[in-house]
Amino acid sequence: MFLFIVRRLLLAIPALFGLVLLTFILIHAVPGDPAAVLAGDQATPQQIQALREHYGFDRPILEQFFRYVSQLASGSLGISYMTQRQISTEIIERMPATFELTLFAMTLATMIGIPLGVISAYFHNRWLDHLLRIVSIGGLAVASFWLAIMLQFTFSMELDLLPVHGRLSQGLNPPPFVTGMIVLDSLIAGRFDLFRDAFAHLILPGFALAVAPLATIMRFTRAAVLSTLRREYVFYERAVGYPRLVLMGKYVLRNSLVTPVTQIGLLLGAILGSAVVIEAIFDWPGLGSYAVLSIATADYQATLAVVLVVGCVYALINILVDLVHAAVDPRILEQL
Amino acid sequence: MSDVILEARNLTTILGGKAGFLQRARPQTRAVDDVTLQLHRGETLGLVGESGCGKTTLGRTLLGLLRETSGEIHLEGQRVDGLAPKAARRVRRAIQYLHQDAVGALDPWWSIGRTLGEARQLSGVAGDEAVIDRMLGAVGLDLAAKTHYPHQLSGGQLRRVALARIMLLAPKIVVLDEPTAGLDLSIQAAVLRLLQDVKTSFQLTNLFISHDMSVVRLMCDRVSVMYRGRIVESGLSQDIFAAQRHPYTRALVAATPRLSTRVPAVALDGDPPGLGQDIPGCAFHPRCAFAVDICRTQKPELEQAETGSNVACHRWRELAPANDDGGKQNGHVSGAAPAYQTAR
Amino acid sequence: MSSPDPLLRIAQFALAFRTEAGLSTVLDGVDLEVARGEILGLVGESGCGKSTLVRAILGLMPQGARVLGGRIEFGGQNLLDLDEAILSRDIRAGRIGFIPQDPFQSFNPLFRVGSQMLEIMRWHAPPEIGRSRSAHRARLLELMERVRIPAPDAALKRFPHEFSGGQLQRLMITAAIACKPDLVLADEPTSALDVTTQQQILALLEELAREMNTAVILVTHDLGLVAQYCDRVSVMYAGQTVESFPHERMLEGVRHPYTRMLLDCHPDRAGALKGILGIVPGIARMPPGCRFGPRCPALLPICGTRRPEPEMLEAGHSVQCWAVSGSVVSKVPADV
Amino acid sequence: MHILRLFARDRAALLGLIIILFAVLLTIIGPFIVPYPDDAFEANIMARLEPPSWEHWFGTDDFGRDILTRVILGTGNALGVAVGVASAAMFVGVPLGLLAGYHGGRFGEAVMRVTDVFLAVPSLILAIALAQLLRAGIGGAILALSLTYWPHFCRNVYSETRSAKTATFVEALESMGASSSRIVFMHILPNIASPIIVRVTVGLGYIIMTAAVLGFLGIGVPPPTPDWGAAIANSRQHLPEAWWLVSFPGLAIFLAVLGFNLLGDGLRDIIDPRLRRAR
Repeated sequence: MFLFIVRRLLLAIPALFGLVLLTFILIHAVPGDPAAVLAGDQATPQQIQALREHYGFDRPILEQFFRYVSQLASGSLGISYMTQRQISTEIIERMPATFELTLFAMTLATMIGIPLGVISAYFHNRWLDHLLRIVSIGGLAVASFWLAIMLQFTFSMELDLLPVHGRLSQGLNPPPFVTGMIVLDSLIAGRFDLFRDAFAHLILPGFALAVAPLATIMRFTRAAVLSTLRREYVFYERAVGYPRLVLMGKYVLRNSLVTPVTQIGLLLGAILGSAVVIEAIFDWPGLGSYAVLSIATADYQATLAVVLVVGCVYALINILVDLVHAAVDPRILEQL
Repeated sequence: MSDVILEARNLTTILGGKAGFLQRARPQTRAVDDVTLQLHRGETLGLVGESGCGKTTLGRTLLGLLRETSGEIHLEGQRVDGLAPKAARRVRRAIQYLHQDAVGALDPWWSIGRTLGEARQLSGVAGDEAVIDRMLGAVGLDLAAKTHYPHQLSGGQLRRVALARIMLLAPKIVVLDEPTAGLDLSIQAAVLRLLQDVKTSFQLTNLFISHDMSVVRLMCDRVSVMYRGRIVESGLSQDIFAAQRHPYTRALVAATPRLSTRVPAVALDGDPPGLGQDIPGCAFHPRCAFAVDICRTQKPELEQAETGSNVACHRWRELAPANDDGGKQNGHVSGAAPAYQTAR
Repeated sequence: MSSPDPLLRIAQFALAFRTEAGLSTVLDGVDLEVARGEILGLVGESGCGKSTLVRAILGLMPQGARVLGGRIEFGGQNLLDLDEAILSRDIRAGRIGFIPQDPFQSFNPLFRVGSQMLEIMRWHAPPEIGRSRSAHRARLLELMERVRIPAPDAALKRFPHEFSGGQLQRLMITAAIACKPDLVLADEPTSALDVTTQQQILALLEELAREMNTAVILVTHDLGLVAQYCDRVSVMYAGQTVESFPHERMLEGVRHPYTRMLLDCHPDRAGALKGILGIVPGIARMPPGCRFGPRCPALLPICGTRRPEPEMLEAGHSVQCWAVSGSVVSKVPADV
Repeated sequence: MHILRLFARDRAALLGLIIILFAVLLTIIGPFIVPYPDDAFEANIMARLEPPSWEHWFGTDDFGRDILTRVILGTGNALGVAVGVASAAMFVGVPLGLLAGYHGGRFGEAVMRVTDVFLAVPSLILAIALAQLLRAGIGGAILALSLTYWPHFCRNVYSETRSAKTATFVEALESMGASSSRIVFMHILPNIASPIIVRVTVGLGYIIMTAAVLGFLGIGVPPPTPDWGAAIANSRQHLPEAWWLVSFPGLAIFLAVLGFNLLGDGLRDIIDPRLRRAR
């Protein structure tokens, strides 16, 4: 098992290195002065010149690449044009907010998606199944950013039920930092008022982000249950008289969850992408809104930093997915 | 010696074992282990054994799809070994292969006519559409089949198309890989009849790979029994079925369901060896009732017994050959007496 | 029919499947009897309905199948009257055991073999074996010893993919007889196995059946197996039983044209390469009357219109063929 | 044709087909039937932010431009970008995946390592980063999306090819001496064409969605060309009063993507190997 983890980490490194290479090439392949590109449109000439020395753009391309990589390796993702602070510190500050949002959305999607998937498989080809399938195909077609705005418009602006943006109402200061996730930290600190307020802020963005993975999990679970029901061992388990409840509840469900569980891991990575837009709409202070901000101010260094960080998180998630898959299905262990 | 059309000398093929980039290496197995074998012109040689004994691997190595690890292959007197699959197939055009999965051997998106046309094109043989029509007739299919697609024909018909296709390549030797596996009795009989007729009318030599001893007894002139990559006993079909010397051959013949004998004593215990475990000495010793110390240490070589059969067992002289009374009523059906028979 | 009160009696059982072309009778008035402790070989070519019949006994019929008529009497009850819940609770595994064709597909890959076998005993173990899990476990270990599974204690904890085909099938036999059923249905139990393993399995099954006085229905397409292991044989063609006879009469005494031609196709027979002209009719286009008519050399005008009644020739030998019952069979040339 | 009969039975797929055909129709005849053709570019401040009415079925945006016109013209751009990206991605991905899948070895490994790089990051984030770096514009957006999606197509074709390569008929052809190019292009390609078509159909919907996100973030198609994403972006400041500004472009995206999803699902069932027998 440990050998497998090491091997997967080793496999992830060339992919990430490739990513660094790709971004480096793109910066240099773009016409115009790389320093200007990196510094961004609003940068002052001095800053561009400072960047040119910093990265040594006048030096041969290979040497520049090694400086770029060594700088990344040393953990410094460059200086943010806007805040003049180390990008890496800013990213670390903002990560917990993104995790809180994405984990909440995934939990929502799983808690609703799997049961609905099982139900629509159980009522195969009857009206409930068709209804749920329309809902799931519709869910996949809804643009999450449009849904976010519509939710914000109806629930916040019109009905004023839920807060329009941010993680906490004005005037409330966050609970002591434990996980960085306000909802959890406030529970740990026993501050239920903070918990209620933070949770209220989380609902709309969380739901907007959860719709697409929810629809996908529903489809995968339905397909998994249906394919399990066609298996020989389910026929055998009926032939030897397993009571219906035991057959469906214990065996068919357990077999059907193998694929959806691995899909949830991959979906976690995918919604990191759509989180970028949702955070921007709800001013959710996570990596996403940071990336959108850096786009607006053409601060390429910040955008690339976010891409690399998300890349690393994505690689870790994929390894985790394989571990979960191995834990769920004993046959996988042998192939690792 | 009669006209030996194909010969293998000390042929060995090792499968698995290549460690991919950071992947765990699959266990190495000697699927074909030091096999020496002759195929005489016009005969049907049976290669028989249970799953995992290497008979299919041997067939594909002789064909050239698999490259042998060591040993020589002589086709019509010329050395043809030591070649990558593509080159090997070009040099060994005289050998063709009929897949066990006849349905899968045809591209589902191509009509039968186009598939056969492609085969004729690949063969480089001159002749027009008529060649295809004649071949369809030879395998008992009507010409209307040409416009059909594989999924519109039955398993039996597809088997005939697959045979017609390789016959268009004008082979001298056809390797038949389990042609009757999984078939019902009536279809099996029709398929065996088809193979018999085609062999006679095109003067073919067949390598008949099967796990079913009763079919081998019916179709083959000579038989080689394989266990764990090695030939443990070989000889004329009548001799082998009349008197088996190697303990494994005895078990195989005894275990084959017969119409006549009632519940036979269990001939063999234990399970066929898994891939990868290397068994010292004679690979059969863990399951052999007659195993002694030498069997556990030294690999037995094929020796010629007085009846002309060869057997690879340290104790074959001491063990009285088992005879098989159940087969009395079976006449040997091998068409024209093959020319080699005189060279006992 | 033969013995006074058979363990199982199937009378004129007819079953239809729903296909695009409407309902088609897959089993057309089947008659079959099994005495206590008797091993019956149910033989026929692919698509003759032998597997469908055996599964129908356990009430395992595909969706949309409809029973057109007939009875399946077992232990004084007509199984067709019982609904799935009663069948599953009272009959399956407890009184009728089941051995599937491919053990690799029939064992659930995600559960240990021990827990799957214990699950069967938990619901169907007879009182004399005891209610407790340890009593069931002891019973399993005793049987596993008997079927020569190496290190049974450790084997219970292993997963299905860690066994060979032969060992798994021995575990299937253990599971089938663990609850001391009166009848075991074996659906082509060895067609996925090698010849030598097949012999071990069938010899073992025959030995255990004799010892426990359990009746067995062995479904197979291999006439050799039936000749060697079965007390009586019943031949089916295209959903109809054509002939049933004690095994002694197998070589010379059979009378139905199809049985005789089928036997002639066996490689052990001299005229083996003749085969049978024509092909088995598809389930949507079943010919009226005797379904072997179109391919039968002894065809009479009546064969195409009415189905022959089953006729008792000698003790335990019944045949359904107009040519035979009208003692016309002698006109059927010997080498037909 | 047999396929059409199968289609007719699957109502959902039929609905998908109708939506897509309608979108294509709009793309072709759109510019001629739009009520206010010049609204694609000029503004007329007078008619600013009018709610839906008989003159402007969908109302007008903050520049007074007729939203119905811009949504219809937007269809053309959205489809154009999607088809452009898909064909570019397939043009690179399919041959690479095909050859890498069939030949494997070092070339196959190399192709897979390169696709790993692009697949190391969620596709939306990569698209955003690339779009920003390539300085947007229609060409930039298409290039950014193509760079993001070719690896997905390549990986799909690679796995389809590898599984098709193990089919018996491929080995039979190899043993008959057929050249590898003949096997790859005349046998493997037709066999994997159907699963690829299903992937591309669903992919088109996904690309439209991503292009809309780029438009929303302002790094997609430059204004004033009509773009659904951009329309939604600049409608935000006028909420909650001008509700129609955001609803109609959003619905357009929803319908277009829904059409491709339904069509893709329907094709998958029709082309499913089990059903292929009924080809």
